[in-house]
Amino acid sequence: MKVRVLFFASVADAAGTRSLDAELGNRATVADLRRKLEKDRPRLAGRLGKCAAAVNTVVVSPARALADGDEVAFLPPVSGGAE
Amino acid sequence: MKVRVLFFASVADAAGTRSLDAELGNRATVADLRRKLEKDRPRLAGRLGKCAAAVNTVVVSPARALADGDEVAFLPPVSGGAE
Amino acid sequence: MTKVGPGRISLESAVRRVGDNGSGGIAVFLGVVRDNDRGRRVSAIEYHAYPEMARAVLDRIEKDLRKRFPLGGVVLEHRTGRLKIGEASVIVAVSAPHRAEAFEACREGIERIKAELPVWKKEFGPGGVLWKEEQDLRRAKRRTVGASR
Amino acid sequence: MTKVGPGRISLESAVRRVGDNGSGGIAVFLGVVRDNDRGRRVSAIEYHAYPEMARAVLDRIEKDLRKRFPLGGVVLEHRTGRLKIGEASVIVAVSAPHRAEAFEACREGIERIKAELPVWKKEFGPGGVLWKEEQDLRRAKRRTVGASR
Repeated sequence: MKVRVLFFASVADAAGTRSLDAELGNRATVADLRRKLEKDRPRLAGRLGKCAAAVNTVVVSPARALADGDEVAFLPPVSGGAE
Repeated sequence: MKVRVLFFASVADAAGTRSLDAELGNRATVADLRRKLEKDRPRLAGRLGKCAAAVNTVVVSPARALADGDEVAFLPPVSGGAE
Repeated sequence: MTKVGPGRISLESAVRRVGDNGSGGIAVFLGVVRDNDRGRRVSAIEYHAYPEMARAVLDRIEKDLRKRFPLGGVVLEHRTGRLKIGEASVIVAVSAPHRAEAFEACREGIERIKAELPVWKKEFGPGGVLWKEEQDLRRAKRRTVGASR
Repeated sequence: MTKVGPGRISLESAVRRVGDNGSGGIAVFLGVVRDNDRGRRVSAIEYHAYPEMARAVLDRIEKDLRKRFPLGGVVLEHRTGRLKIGEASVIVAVSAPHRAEAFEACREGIERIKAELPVWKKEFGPGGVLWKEEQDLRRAKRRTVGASR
């Protein structure tokens, strides 16, 4: 299956892109996707573990199983507002 | 001595005026002024006792001695703001 | 900055005046005339002040707030005269480095205004014209009578 | 009403939209860009959002606030893009019959936005350009090193 991956802020800088498509085996989880991404892009190592993950805009646990076409976002700690 | 007296809101309606001058004996207190006003204007009876008193814009106790030229305001419970 | 008088309250101007380059949070409370007071219909409200004292009280509140909180700007204003439904009668606007201080100072400002400012309101409605403090007395009496039965 | 995007935040418009004839209190919190962040000088800030999720999060917060408080109107907006010192990045405006509810709902709204909204800021200053979450990590590391000595 194929999922769409989104990166933000410092993690997008480290990834060198704000989005990419990833090919995964059936029954792959968010944790599997994270491992694959950190292997493919060494500069992401240690960074994705500090991110929350959202599937189709909803925050999920690392054990969450993915489905073909899912949008998976890795979210660094947020800093909205102004102070 | 002579003091200036100010009334507000429902108390001004009951007094029939928003201000008047009152003649008092030496060493008269706020409580003395209150009694004199309630005697002179029966519609004020029972009302001034529910008011705070301010002398020259500062809230004082009924025992406060007055001086010639003081401005004495009788303040009904306040209702500033909008809700 | 404090003000008591018949001029309209301008939110935009108040927020511009409290703005400050070191402040990250601006908290504002705006009191507006509602169409009812605990069920009684209201069509307009007249605010009467003891202006000299009201100015002194607002200045004192500003001074105390600045002592208690690290504020950038403070605006405290109360309007007087006849107001229609939806019009603002009072504004408290403060700026502070962080939001917790801004909220606390704003809340304390409006609470003190409600408790201390020598301003009285006359409510106009289909039921007639009534000073607010008189209504409150009547309500208190009704409660007392009810409780003693 | 919620919004995430590059358009300027209008206080006047937000307050007009939350106004409601039955509401006596309007509480507003405005987050503005400060000239410093814990001592570090700042000249501008860029806000980056995950827009689809940010909209869903703001809608959820509005829904929850309306469930918990008797609100008239609610406006939640976060601006994105590059902002100068003094410009507003976020606004929470609510109206309610009484001030206690207005204050509580406004405070809860901004706290949830700060904790949940997928928005990140990049600070520009004489010391360079830094993502906020990276600074926070460095600071945390420095603290840990200091503590272990």
